[in-house]
Amino acid sequence: MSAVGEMKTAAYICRGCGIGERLNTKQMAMVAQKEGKMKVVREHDFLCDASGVQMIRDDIANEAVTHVMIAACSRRAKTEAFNFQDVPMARANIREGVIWSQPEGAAAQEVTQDMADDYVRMGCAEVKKMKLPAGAPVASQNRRVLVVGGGMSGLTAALESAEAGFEAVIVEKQGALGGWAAQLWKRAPFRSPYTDPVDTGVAELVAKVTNHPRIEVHLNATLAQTSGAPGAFTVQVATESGATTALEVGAIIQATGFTTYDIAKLPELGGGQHPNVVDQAGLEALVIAAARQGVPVKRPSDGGEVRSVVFLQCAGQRDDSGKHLPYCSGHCCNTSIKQAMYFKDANPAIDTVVLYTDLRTPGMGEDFYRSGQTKGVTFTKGLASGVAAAGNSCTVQFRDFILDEDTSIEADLVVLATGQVPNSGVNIDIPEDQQPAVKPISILNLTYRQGKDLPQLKDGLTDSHFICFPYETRRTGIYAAGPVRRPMDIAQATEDATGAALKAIQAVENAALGRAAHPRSGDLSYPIVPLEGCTQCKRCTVECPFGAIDEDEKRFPLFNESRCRRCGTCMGACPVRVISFENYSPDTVGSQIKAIDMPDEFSEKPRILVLACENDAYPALDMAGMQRNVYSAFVRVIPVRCLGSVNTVWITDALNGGWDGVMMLGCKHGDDYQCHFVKGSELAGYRMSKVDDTLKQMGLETERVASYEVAITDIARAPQLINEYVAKIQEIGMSPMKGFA
Amino acid sequence: MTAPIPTSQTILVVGGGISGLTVALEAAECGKQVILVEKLPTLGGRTALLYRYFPKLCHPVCGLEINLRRLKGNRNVRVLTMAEVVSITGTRGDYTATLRISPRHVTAQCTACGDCAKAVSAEIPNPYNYGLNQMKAAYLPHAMAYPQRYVVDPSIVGTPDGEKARAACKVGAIDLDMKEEIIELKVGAVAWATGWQPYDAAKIQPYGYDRFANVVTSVEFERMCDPHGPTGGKILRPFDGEPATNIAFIQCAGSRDENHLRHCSRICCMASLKQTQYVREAYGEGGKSTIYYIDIRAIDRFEDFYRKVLQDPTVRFVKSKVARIAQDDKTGGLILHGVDTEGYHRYEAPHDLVVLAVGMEPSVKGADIPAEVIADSSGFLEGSSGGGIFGAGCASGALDVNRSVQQATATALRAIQVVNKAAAAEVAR
Amino acid sequence: MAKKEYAFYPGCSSQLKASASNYLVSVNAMCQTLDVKLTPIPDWNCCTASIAYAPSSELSRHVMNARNFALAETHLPGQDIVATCAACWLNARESKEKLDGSAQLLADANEALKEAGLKYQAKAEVRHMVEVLIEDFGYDELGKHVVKPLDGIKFAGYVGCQTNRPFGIDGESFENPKYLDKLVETVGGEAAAGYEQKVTCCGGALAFSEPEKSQKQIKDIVEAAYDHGADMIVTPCPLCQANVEVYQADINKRYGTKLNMPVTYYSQLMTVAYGGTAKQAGLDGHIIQPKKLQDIAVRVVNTKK
Amino acid sequence: MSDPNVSAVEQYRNNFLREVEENVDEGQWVKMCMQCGVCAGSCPLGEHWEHSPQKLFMMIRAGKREAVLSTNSMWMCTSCYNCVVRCPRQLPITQIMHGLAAYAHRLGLAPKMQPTRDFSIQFWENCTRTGRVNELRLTIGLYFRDGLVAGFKKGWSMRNVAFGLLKAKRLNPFELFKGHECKDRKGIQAMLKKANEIDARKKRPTT
Repeated sequence: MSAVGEMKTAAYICRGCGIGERLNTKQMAMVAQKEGKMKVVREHDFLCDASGVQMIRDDIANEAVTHVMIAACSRRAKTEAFNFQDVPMARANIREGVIWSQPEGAAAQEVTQDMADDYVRMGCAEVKKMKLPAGAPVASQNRRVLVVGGGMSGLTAALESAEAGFEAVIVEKQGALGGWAAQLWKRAPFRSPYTDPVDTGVAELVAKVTNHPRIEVHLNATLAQTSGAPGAFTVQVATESGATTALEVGAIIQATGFTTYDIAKLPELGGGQHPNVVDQAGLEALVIAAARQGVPVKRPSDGGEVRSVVFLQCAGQRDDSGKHLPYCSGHCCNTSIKQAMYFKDANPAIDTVVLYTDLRTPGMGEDFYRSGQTKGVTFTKGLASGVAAAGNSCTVQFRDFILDEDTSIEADLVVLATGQVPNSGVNIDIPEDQQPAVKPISILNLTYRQGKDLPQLKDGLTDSHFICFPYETRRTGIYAAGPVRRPMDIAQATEDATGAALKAIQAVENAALGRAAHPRSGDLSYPIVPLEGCTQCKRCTVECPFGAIDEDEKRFPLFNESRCRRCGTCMGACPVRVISFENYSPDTVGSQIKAIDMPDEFSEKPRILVLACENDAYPALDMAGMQRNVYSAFVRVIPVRCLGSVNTVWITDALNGGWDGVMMLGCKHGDDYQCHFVKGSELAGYRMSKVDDTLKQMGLETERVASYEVAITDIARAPQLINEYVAKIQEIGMSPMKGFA
Repeated sequence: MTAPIPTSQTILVVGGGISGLTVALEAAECGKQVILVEKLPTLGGRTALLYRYFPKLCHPVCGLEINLRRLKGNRNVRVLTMAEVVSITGTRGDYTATLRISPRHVTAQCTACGDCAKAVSAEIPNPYNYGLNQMKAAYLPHAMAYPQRYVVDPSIVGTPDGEKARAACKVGAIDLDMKEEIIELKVGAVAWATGWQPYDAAKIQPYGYDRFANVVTSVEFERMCDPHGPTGGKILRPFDGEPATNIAFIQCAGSRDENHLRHCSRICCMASLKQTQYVREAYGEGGKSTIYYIDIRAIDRFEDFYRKVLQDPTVRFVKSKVARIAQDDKTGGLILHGVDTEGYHRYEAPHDLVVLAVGMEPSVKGADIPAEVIADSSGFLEGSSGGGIFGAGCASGALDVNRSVQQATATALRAIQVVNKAAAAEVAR
Repeated sequence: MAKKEYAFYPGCSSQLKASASNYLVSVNAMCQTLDVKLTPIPDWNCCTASIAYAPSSELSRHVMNARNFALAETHLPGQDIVATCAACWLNARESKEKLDGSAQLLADANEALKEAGLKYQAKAEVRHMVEVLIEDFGYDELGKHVVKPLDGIKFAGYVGCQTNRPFGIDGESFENPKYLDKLVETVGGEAAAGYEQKVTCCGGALAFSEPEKSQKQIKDIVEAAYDHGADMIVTPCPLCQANVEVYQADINKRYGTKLNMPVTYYSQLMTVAYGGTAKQAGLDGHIIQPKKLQDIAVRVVNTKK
Repeated sequence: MSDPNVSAVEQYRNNFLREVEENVDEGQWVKMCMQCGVCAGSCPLGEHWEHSPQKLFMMIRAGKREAVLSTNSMWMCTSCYNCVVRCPRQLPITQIMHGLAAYAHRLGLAPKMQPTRDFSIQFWENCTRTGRVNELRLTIGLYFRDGLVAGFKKGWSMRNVAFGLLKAKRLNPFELFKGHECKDRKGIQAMLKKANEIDARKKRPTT
């Protein structure tokens, strides 16, 4: 680490990969020195080579260089070589961004050189504004993992955390551990042979948990309040009596499971109409009761012998009428097969029919399906239209899809395979006045400004929106696991809980070092907010996609670093620009915008500012370069953490400074949004709609600011978009604002 | 990047696909030392070869970019590419892994400038497009390849082409004398994330993959639909290169079948549903997709996507396992013979292109690993009896990407538990 | 190569003046060249084919086959049973698998066999002549004996069902078996590539009981042979041969076609290629004359090698 | 001697699946079908089937006893084994079809004058009488199944085939009087008689 105080900047210009042949690197060096005011300026034939890297290291060590600007390849390339942990570094993208995206030959020489010179100017301007992130480790070091819910998922999460050496606390609202799994006679097999129902293993798991030295259990308890941040959560655990105990924890796993769909909502299928029509949970109860007495399962209506059982799959599920659950609960096919086996194993003479539309037994479940057939369970592809129950028997009316007829079967017992309804608490995205009549009870009771519970994705499920990142929640350090996240069976729930335990542990470790969590994992920068100047407009607190910002008693924004994901949405939102990161701020970008050499309006050299999402649009442009997809030399590209971090001041500065247009390339938004910070690109779109008025006031055409959705795969499309936009700007003509800056 | 010294507290991750990457990164971001071993020259695995994911139809390389950024910024992970685990000996907390590292013939000095590829003329079948097209024998696997370093194919070493490549490299990064290396590592736990391979479609004789040009596999079709794939995103009939607009998807091609794979491969239904939307993307109302299926297994939330496709007028569903395919030798057109079992309707349906939704076979074979690892009847790694070797992702079962990552995250914790205990033991000593 | 000996199971259709008598004639000639000794199982009986199922019981059908096995084991110990008829082979092999697979069934069968003074010891292997040619000789060896390559004749290799499914010839696929084509090439003929009807069913017994339903099959089989420019069809199965050959006239009547496609046996091709006469090759046993094959058969060549 | 059909109905009440499992060769496989339909599409005479094998299996599970046993569907089986080798559950479908046909025949429910059924019966009698098939008698037997006139008509329509075969020495008119036969006919008869006794003893369907 260099001595505090004195800043010494250095610029390094690479001549490798054809840069030396294509460009006048001397001139670039001159620019860095004269305009960039770099104290040290060096050129090198092969900068990423050991000798080049050593040269830089020596300067840092011996010349007390504190800030490094590298004009070479893209910031995405050669990261192992250009890896100087102890100084701020800016990288001017001369290879992918200039020589690879510009045509060779004299004709293009001048504008290509302009481009390279500007990127050097921008790099120098940026690095001077950068500080080395110090990181903000949370003071209090709570490393305990809180698990809400003591069912299969919760028990597993707690045990796995404890086995990794961490302390765990379980808060269970029931009087006993085990959850739904404890209500089961047996479970479907989860390893070979996939032939018979197996013991649930709940008792064993409960024993392990209760006897574990590192696990503490609170029964009949709920969370009255949850406040703080990863590494520093404080939860108030309330018992029935109302007494509360405060617990300090580092991370939270919400494993609150599900409630079975109310069969009374399925009267047409006999649900709630007749004792001989039960749901899967109801059947487990009957089987357990019978087993306790050592007798065969009895018919609820009269205790008579059960000779035939019909299982109706997807009861109140996969429903597109809007009346019932739209999704499939995943486990029900295997569960019905398992339950049919209860009967077949006890007495093969009992008829068991599973009525299904699509039998869903993925993976090794296929073996279990076969085993069911071997045991004589009949599988009929059909859909029940109604169940008429009278006396002691039920008549199931159904459409037989194979035999193509409407028909019926008699049964002593009808089992409705209803779905899982997640226990996810309050849907914070619904405004207070639109909340359902029967207000759901909050699970976490978060004191977060943005609401009491985890945001829900869909249908009450607190699942991640990201396929590659199933544990993404919008509340750092709080992870959902098990059926509350997504419908699932026990086998998947235990895997899920184990994964969630890892994420919780990781959150604790991150907080301890002041490191960001996914997707900017490891980032030590965090928002620095001098409150003087803050107008308490609250935009940052409202717009933070992760609910990281609360309000203090004086109604100033209260930042919780370990909840922050470093996207900069708050920075983009702040009208008075008091929010900044050490290495990414209104200034680091603003100064780049101001740094370029702006040609006059007669030069026929328009300048277009491109603000590109660093995760998708920027890599797309890099790869365009790698494939030599040419785009206009009039653009200057600045990568941003997220379009959500784009502050309108950059736009107005650019336009005032004579830029002819501003192009924003961000991720897809809407239902299938791609933005890794959830709302960033959407917010940007919203904010820019406001910019139009500003443009009009400045007497500028609204086309001068445009935003586009660009995917990382738009390797050919992105350059095309740029060229089309540049053409449009040339049509409109040069900005009248030039020369006034 | 300072390379961690392998110890009993190091986690070895075998396989650099999305599951292996996940185990490695999740563990490393918990502060653990990880060695990530990949047999190919690049990380990313099979997901990097997918055009889009179901159900969001987003692009897999987007997640790959994030994971690679996590990797570049993390000093706890050491990556070894073109490296295969030959054997593992020892016990939980104290394993010795023997690795074979094949020569890349390109050193770390490579700047990926591409001059070598320009210089050589020899071409080889492109494995990243399932051999549907050719690529230069000096190549960067794909635009997202990491390490971003070229490979010189052994086939041109010792040929004039090899020399041309060497001469073309301004930074002298090409070393044609590079030899295969065998190295040994001491590690505490192992995550086996070697993924899956598509079932050999030629074995499903009635569908004539080995006889009819216009019968392709789902993984090949995926490449075909990718704008960066062998056909530039055009859906063409291999027989004559004409556009294929009437496309059949045959489910359970190899799966749920005692003659082939006994298990259900889980992903195929969703993959075909997704691919019908590629057809729509390419032809709008002009395209026609027909899915021949036994059961549509759109598990849990995926039901939404199934519903969406059901409402698409360009997509038809036929509940039938196609009996056989016949080819018109003149046109290359295909006739599917079978019976729609919903009410017993025979069909002789003509199609331009048939996509076999091929099943998932675990690629865990090859290496010599301790007996403590238990595999199920299909060869997926079920677990480890008291050991420290764990299956991750598709090596552990037929999983989609989302579940693979979920499972891999769990596996990371299991590995951490092992090395933490090893650490505790060492402290005690 | 040393002489090879097999317990021969000719089957009903191959007997003198039976529907496939010429098959037997050519097989004998072929075996002579290959130095194969076929000793008919003494007093062998019918395999009950695939059609006798309605009035018979499973056991009674297996017993019929077991009798042949027992006879072979007694009189021709240590020799593999070789059938030339596809149905004989399939039914014998199916019985053998059942009997060898179930101690109970075996005991029952032997209890019945006792009445005929026989006992099946589950020793004898059941094989088809094609297996013998491919596995005990191999294409190269078979090719060595060719003195008259069947130049200029294009054969549609019609495999049919029962030498192919459910057991099939080792290493061949059910949908696209190649052994007939390979045999054709071995004797210097041209195999009609991509003959897609090679495993289509000729209708089997139904060609006889339900001609109007099954003749379309035969029509497809023959027409495809024409489409691929074949001069004649070659098959390993006597029922296929009979059905595909004898009904062509009937089909022409029914469908107004002009089918006149000779249908031969692989053994006839080999006999001719090995220098045998038309008579030795049983070429006089056809309703539709395999002209081109007969021409080669009568052509005189110097057989000294 | 009671009507086998009536007693079967009494014995199994409405559980046709169990009846099939206990009385039809390979019947225990019926429950393993997963209704993929590959058998239905693989059958060469498929278009002549009233019900495909997979559908028959479903009908059996649905207890459609009359419909199953009285259909002529399974009599359409040519024993080509296409369905068997393609079935993803490896059901011996050919054998099940034969078994169903045989069972229907035993119960007297098979369609009257079903030609393949008649052929089957004649073939068995023909080949067991002497131990070997007498092709001429078999043919004539089948031709004359619907009476003299029809027989002669049929014979006449096939005269060319007959003459052709005659000329090719593949048909022997004297077979009408004495054809090929096994020496130990007694042994064969005794052995089959015993097989029947064993079947009867084991309450298995007898010949």
